[in-house]
Amino acid sequence: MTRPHDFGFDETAQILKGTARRLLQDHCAPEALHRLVALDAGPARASECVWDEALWRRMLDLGWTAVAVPERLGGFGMGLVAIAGLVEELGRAAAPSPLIVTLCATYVALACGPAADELLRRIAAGLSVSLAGTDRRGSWEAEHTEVTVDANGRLSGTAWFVQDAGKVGALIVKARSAQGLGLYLVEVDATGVTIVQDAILDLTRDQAHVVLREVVPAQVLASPGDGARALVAAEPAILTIIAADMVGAGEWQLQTTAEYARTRVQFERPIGFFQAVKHPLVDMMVQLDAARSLVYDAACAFDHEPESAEVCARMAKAAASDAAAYCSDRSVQLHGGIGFTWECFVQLWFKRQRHNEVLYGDAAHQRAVLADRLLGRIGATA
Amino acid sequence: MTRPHDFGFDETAQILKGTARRLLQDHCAPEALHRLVALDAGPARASECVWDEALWRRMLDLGWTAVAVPERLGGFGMGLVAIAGLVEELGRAAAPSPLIVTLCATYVALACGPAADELLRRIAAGLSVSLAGTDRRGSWEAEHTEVTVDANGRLSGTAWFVQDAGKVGALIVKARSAQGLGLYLVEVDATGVTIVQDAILDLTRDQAHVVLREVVPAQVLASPGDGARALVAAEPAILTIIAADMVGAGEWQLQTTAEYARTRVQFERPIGFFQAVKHPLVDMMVQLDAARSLVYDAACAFDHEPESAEVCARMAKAAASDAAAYCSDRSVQLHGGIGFTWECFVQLWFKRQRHNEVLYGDAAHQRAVLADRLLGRIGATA
Amino acid sequence: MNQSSESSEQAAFRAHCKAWLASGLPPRPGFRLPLGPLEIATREQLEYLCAWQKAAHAAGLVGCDYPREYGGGGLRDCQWIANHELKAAGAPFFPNIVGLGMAAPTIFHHGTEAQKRRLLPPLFAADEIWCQGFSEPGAGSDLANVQALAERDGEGWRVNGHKVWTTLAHFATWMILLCRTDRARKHDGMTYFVAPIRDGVGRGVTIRPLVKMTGELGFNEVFFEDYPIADDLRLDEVGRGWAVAMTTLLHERGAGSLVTPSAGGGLGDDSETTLGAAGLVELAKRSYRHGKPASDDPRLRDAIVKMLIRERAFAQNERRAAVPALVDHPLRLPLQHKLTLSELLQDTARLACEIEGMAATLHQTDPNAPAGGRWPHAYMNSFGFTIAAGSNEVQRNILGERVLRLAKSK
Amino acid sequence: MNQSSESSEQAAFRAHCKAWLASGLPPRPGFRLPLGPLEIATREQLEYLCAWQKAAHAAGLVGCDYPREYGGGGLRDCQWIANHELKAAGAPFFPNIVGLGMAAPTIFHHGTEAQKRRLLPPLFAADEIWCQGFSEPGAGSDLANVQALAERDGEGWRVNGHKVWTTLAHFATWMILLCRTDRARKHDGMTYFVAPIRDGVGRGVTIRPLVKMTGELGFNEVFFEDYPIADDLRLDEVGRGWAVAMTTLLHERGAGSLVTPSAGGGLGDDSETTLGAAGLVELAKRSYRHGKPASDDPRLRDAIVKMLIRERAFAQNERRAAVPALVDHPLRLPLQHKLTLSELLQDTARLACEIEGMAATLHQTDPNAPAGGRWPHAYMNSFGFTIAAGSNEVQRNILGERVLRLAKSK
Repeated sequence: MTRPHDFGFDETAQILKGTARRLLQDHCAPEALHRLVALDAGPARASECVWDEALWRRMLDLGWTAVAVPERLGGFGMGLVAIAGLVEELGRAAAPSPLIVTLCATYVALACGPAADELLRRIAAGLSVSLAGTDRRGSWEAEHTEVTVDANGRLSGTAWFVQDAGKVGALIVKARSAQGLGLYLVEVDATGVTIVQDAILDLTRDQAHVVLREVVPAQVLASPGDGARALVAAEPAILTIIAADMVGAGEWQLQTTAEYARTRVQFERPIGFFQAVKHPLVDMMVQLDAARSLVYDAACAFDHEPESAEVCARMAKAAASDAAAYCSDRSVQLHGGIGFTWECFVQLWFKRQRHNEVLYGDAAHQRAVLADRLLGRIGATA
Repeated sequence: MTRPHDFGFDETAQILKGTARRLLQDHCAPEALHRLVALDAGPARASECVWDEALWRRMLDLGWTAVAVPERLGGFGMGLVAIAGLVEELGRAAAPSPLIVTLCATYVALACGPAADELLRRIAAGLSVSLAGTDRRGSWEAEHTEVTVDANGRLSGTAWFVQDAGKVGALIVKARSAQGLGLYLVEVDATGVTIVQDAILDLTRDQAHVVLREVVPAQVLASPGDGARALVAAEPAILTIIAADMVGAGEWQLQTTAEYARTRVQFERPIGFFQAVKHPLVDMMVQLDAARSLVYDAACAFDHEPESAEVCARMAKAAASDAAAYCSDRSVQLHGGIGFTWECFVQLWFKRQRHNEVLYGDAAHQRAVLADRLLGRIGATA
Repeated sequence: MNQSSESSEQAAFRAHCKAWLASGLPPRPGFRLPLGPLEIATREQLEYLCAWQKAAHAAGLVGCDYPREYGGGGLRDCQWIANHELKAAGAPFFPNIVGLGMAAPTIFHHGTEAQKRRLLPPLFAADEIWCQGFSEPGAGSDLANVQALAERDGEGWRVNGHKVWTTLAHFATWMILLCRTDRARKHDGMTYFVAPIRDGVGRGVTIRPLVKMTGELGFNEVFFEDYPIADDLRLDEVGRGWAVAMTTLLHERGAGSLVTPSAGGGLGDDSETTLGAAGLVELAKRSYRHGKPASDDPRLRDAIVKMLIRERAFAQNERRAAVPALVDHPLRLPLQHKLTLSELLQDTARLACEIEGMAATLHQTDPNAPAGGRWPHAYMNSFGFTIAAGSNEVQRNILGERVLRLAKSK
Repeated sequence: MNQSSESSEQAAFRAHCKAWLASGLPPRPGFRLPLGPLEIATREQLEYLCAWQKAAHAAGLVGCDYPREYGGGGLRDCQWIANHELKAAGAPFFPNIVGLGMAAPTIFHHGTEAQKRRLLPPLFAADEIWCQGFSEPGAGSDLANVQALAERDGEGWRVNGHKVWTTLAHFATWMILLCRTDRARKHDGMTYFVAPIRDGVGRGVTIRPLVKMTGELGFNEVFFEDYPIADDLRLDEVGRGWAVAMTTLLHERGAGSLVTPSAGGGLGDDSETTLGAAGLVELAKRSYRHGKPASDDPRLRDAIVKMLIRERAFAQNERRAAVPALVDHPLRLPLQHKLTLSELLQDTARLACEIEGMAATLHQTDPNAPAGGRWPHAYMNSFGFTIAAGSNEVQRNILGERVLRLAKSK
C-alpha cells in the first residue's frame, strides 16, 4: 500500500475536526465543564459518573459513533487519520463521553470479522461500548485477563480498570478458556454483571471494575483462540486514539498556560518575559508537535501500511505520554499558586492527562516493546 | 566506629587542601596548563604523555605520595577525608600528574596487608604507581582481567586502560590463575613489559594498554585467591578519589562559566541576566554541592564506618559523574562560540571530566550495583 | 552514636534527648495522621499534634537554642541535635510550623523585649498557632508588590486587603502580616505586624478556605476590612517591613542562623507515613510491570536509586553546611535547601505514580489504591512546595544572584 | 513509492530522480568522507563533493524549484522530492551548504536580476563555494550588534572588521557579509553585501583558521582591513541589512519558503558514516556493559528507543509542516527545525559515548576507538550546532515570542 505524504488527512477529515471543535466550544467550554464535573470537591465525587447526556445525544446526532464503521454496515467508513482529528478535539475540550471507548471498541470489532457485523451496526446506530479485560495489575496484554469462560460459554471473573463503564451500554470482554482467548459482547444490564465504580482522580471520565458471575454473553465476537489476534490487530488504533486525546489536551494546556503567561504580571512584566517561563512553554510546544506528528504518522500507517502500524503507534503513544506528563507538570507550576487550586481549570486537564498516560501502557512500557521490535529481544545478540 | 558530624575534616586536612590550592594556583594556572598540554592541536598529540615533572617534584617534596601511607611506614597516615580535599584541588587545577593513580594504588596496597609494606614505604618515598587490570571492554570488576599467572609466577596478557601509565614507575597488576586472583607489583622497565600509549581525548593525563610477556613480578602483593578481597576493600576509596577529582574540576567549570556570564555582554546585558544562562549555572551548583557532600560522606564512611563505605562511595561516584557530565556540557554551551574552540580553557576540563565519568564505572553502573545492595538483586522479590 | 566534635553541653543534651524520647513519644492516635503540617484537616489531628509539641517543648526539645526568658532552652547549637534524635526516634512532626520556622526567628531578631516575652513562649508550647500573611493575588513570587494597606488610625492602624495561601489560618491565633504603609514607595513602603487574627474574626477579618487541586483544604484566603491593629503589634520600624520579611524568608528557605525545631513525620513506620525514597522501594516491590515486580525493572531500579542518592545528598548537604572549612559561601547551601527538597519530593512522588502504573489513577478513597492513594496526592501537593515561599524559578534567581553574583533578572 | 497527493509533474520528477540515482551516484572515494560540510578538511574531499553536486545539479536534482534562468529546474514544490530520493539512495551531502541553504534564497528574494543571473548558476553547480560573514566576537547570539564597518569610498565601499565562525571560508569564492553602515542606528544601520573574498585575500582580506575543541579545523576568522567592495555587490538597499539577514536566518533555521537541496551524508552504509540513531543500535550491539551486550541493558534500550522516536518525530514534523490543515501557525514547525535537530544530534552523540563506556576516552586516531572514534567527536562538534545560527537559547526566545506571543526577553 502507499502512504500519502499528507497522511491522507483529506477534506472530510478537516470537516469532521472542524465540526467537533465548534460543537465542543459551544457545549463543553472549560467553564461549563468545570461546573459540570467539579461542582463538588469532596472525596465522594471520586466514584461518581458525571457527564452531559444532552451533549452525547448531539454527538450521536452527528453520527460520531459511526465514523469508523464501514459504509456497508451503516457507518461512514472513515480512516483512522480522520478519527485522530476528531479525538484531538475531544482531548482539547477534555470532554467526558463514552465516545473514545466506543471508538476503541469499534477497532476491536472491526478486527473480529463478520461475527462483529451486527455489533458494528449497533455502534453505528448509537450503541456505546467499552473494553473489559485488563487485570488487577493494570496489564492489557492479551494473556492477562482475569475473566474465564466455562464449558457452557458463561463468563466469570473480574475485569479491572474498565473505562467509562458507567456510561456505556455494552462491553467487549476478553476471556480465557483452555482453547485460548475469546472476545464476547456483554450487555451491561445482563444478569450476573456488577459494575463497581472505582474512585478515581480524573473528573472527566469514570472507571470501574466489572464483576462477572456466570454471565451469558450476548454474542461471541471471537471464538476461543481467535481473540488475541483481533486484539493485536486493533491495538495500534487504540494506542493512536489515546495518543490523539493527549495531544489535543496538551494543546489546551499549552495555549492556556501561554495565555496566562501573556497576562499575569509579576515584577512589572508579563511573566512570559522570563525565560524560566518562556522556555518551558516552548519545550511543551516542541514535545507536543513531535507527538502530534507521530499520531498522524501512526494513523496513516494503520490506514495504509499495516505492517508498520504497531511500531508507529507505540512511538506515538510513548511520545504523547511523555508530552502529556511534561505539559501537565508545567501547566500547574507556571500557573503558580492559582494553578494549584480546585477552581482553576488546569486541574481538569492535568488529571485527564495523568490518566491517559498510563492507559494501555505508559511511555516506558511502549518503549520496552519497541526495543524488542527495533533492537531485538534481550539475549538475541549474545 | 563513630562518624564525626564534621566528616573528620580537621585542621590538618584544611592545611593540606590550602597548600594544594596555593601550589597549583602558582604552578598549574589554566594559562600555563594550556601552554603545556594544548600547544599542539594536531591528532598526533593524542597519544603523547605531557606533564610538568618539575611540579611533580614539588609535590613529592611536599610528601603528597605519603599522605595516605601509615606513619609506621614513613607516611602521614591521613584519612581519606583529607585525601579527598587534596584531590579536589588536583581536579580544580586539572593538574596532570601521577598522584591520583598513586593514591588509588596506595589504597590497594593498604588492603594487601604486610606483603605491601615495602611498596608503601617506597610510595611514601616517592614511587608513583598505577593500577593495571581493566579488560578490553573497560571492566574493572575483579574477574575481568586479561592477565594470567603461569605456574612459575610469570605474568602474561594485556592490561587495558591503564591510567597515567607513561608517568609511573611501577604497576599493581591484577592477574588470574587457577587459584584465583592475585596482585603483583611490576616495575615499568621490567623485561617483557611493553607500554603502548593509547590515543585519548583528555589532554591532562595519559592512558596506555600494557602488554606483559612472561614478566617476573617484582613482588607478590596478594597471593592467588587473595586479590579480589583487597580490591573490594580498596574500591570505595578509589571511587571516592575519582569523585573528588570531578567535584573539584566541576567547581572550576562552575566558577569559570559564572565569571564569563558576569562579563560577556549580549543584548546590552551581561548574559548572566538571562535565566536561560542563570538557571543552568544554578543547576550546575546544585548538582556539584550534592556530589561534594556525598564525597565527604563517602570518605568519612571509609575512615569511620567501613560497612557502609561501598554504598556511600558508589553514591558519590554516581552523583559526581552526573554532575561532571552536566557541568561539562553546560560549560561549553554557555560559553557560546568561544567555548567551542581549542584556545578556550574549558575544553581541558570538559575532556578530563568526560574521562573521569567512565573511570571505574559510570553513574549508571554505580546505580546498578547500588540497586543490588539497596533493593535486592533482580529476582529476589518474586 | 557519640559525635567526636560535640561539646560536652551538646553530648549531655543528646543523651537527654535519647533518654526522654525512649519513653516520651505519644501513643499512636486512633485516627490517621496528616502527612505534614499543610495537610492538617481536623481539630483532633491538630490537638493531638499540639499536645505532642507541648510535651516535647516541656522536655526541652523545642526552641533549645533560644534564651530561657523567651521559653527557650538557653543552649547553644543544640536544636540540630534534638532534630536528629527526633527523626531517629520516628517522632511526629510539630504542627506550629509557621510559628517555629518563620515567626519565632523573626520576632527574635526584630521584636521588642516585650514582644519576645509575650509571643515566644506560647509559640514554642503550641499554645498559640501561627499563620503567614504575605502572599496576595497580585504578589506571589513578586512579594514586593504587596498591596494590603495599613493606614494610621489614631494610636493604631487599620488594615484593608486580601491575603492568600495562608496555611493554618483557620486554626491560628496569630498571623505574621506584611502590609503596605506607603503607596509611593515599593520596598521601603512596607511594615510588618503580628496580628491576633483569631480575635479579629467577625471584627474585620474573614477567613475562607481555598480548595487545593486534590480537593483537600489546607490553605486559606484572608480578607481584611477596616481591621484595627495596635501599634505595639508592629515588628521593627515603619517602612522596614521588607527587611523583616527577608529575615522570615531566609529562615523559611532554611538559610537562617537559628535552626528550626523539626521532627520526622511518622511514628516509626516509614513506609506508611512518609514520602521518602524508602517508600519507593517498598512500593516497587509490591507493584508489577510486564508481569514482574517493578523492583526488578532495571530502568525503575535506576530511577529509584537516583532518588535514594538525592535524598542522601540532601542530608549530607545539611551536614556539610555546618563545617565551615567545606563551605565556599555562607548562603550557598542554605539557599538550596527549599529548592532541592521540594524538587526531591516532587520527583519522588512522580516516580511513585509511574511505579504504580494504572493504579495511580485511583483516588485515596478507593480501597484498591496502593499505599492508601497517598502518592498521586503527594505529587499534586508537591506543587504547593515548588510554588510557595517564592517559586523555584525565583529561588534559582536568588541563588544565581546572591551566590554566583550574576546580574539581577528582575 | 507512489504518493497519492502528488501532481503529475511531481510524480514524473520523482521517477526521474529514482532513475538517475540508480546509476548516477559517484563511486566511493579512496579516502574518508567528512561527516558533514562543516568537517570538510582537505581539498580532495572538497573536490569529490563538488563534482558530485555538479553532477546532481546537471541531472536537475539541485535547485529544482528555482527558475531556469538562474540555473534552477523551473519546477514547483519538487526539491523535497529530490531530497527524499537522495536520502533514500544514500547519496553524499552537497558541500555548498551555505550557498544552497542561505545565500541562494537570500539572493533570490533580495538580489537584482543581474545578481541572480550572475551568482545563482555557479552556486547550484558548486563551481563557486559560499561562506557566511555574520558573527563577530561581540555579535554572536546578538547579531544586531554587528560592528564590521562598511564606509562609502567613491563609487564603492571600504570594509574594516572581524568576522568569526565563517565555515568553509578557506574554500570559498563568495561570502555573504553583514556590515554596519550607520553607527548611529542599530537594526536599520546595517547593509548586506556579497563579497568575492577569495579575490580579496592579500588585498584587505586575511583568513585564519579557528581550531575547534576537537583539534579539527572547519571554522575561520576573517579580518577585513580597508577591503574594497563594489556597490553592485550590495544586496537590497543601504540600511536594509537586518531584514535581508532575517531572510537568510529564516532559511538557515529551516523556516524559509524555499526548500534547501540536501542529501544523506553517506554512501549507503548508514552505521559507518551517519550520526543517526540507527548507529546507536549497531554500536550497542558491539559494546558491552556488565559483561553483556549493551543492547541487552534495558536502561540503554529505553534511551536508544527514545532517540529513535525523536528521530522519527523530526521527520514526521517535516512531513506535517507541508499539510496546512494540520498546522496551527506557519512558523511553528519550521522554527523548531534547527532546535530539535541540533539537540537530537547532541543527545544521540552523548548517548553513544555512554554506550561506549571506557572506550569513549579514545581519540579517533586510536585503532581501538569504536566506530572510528566518531561519536566523542560528534558530541563535541554538536555544540557548534546548538550554539551556531543563534544559540538554542535564542531559538527558544524566538519560538516563544513569534509563535506563543510571549513578551520579548531582550
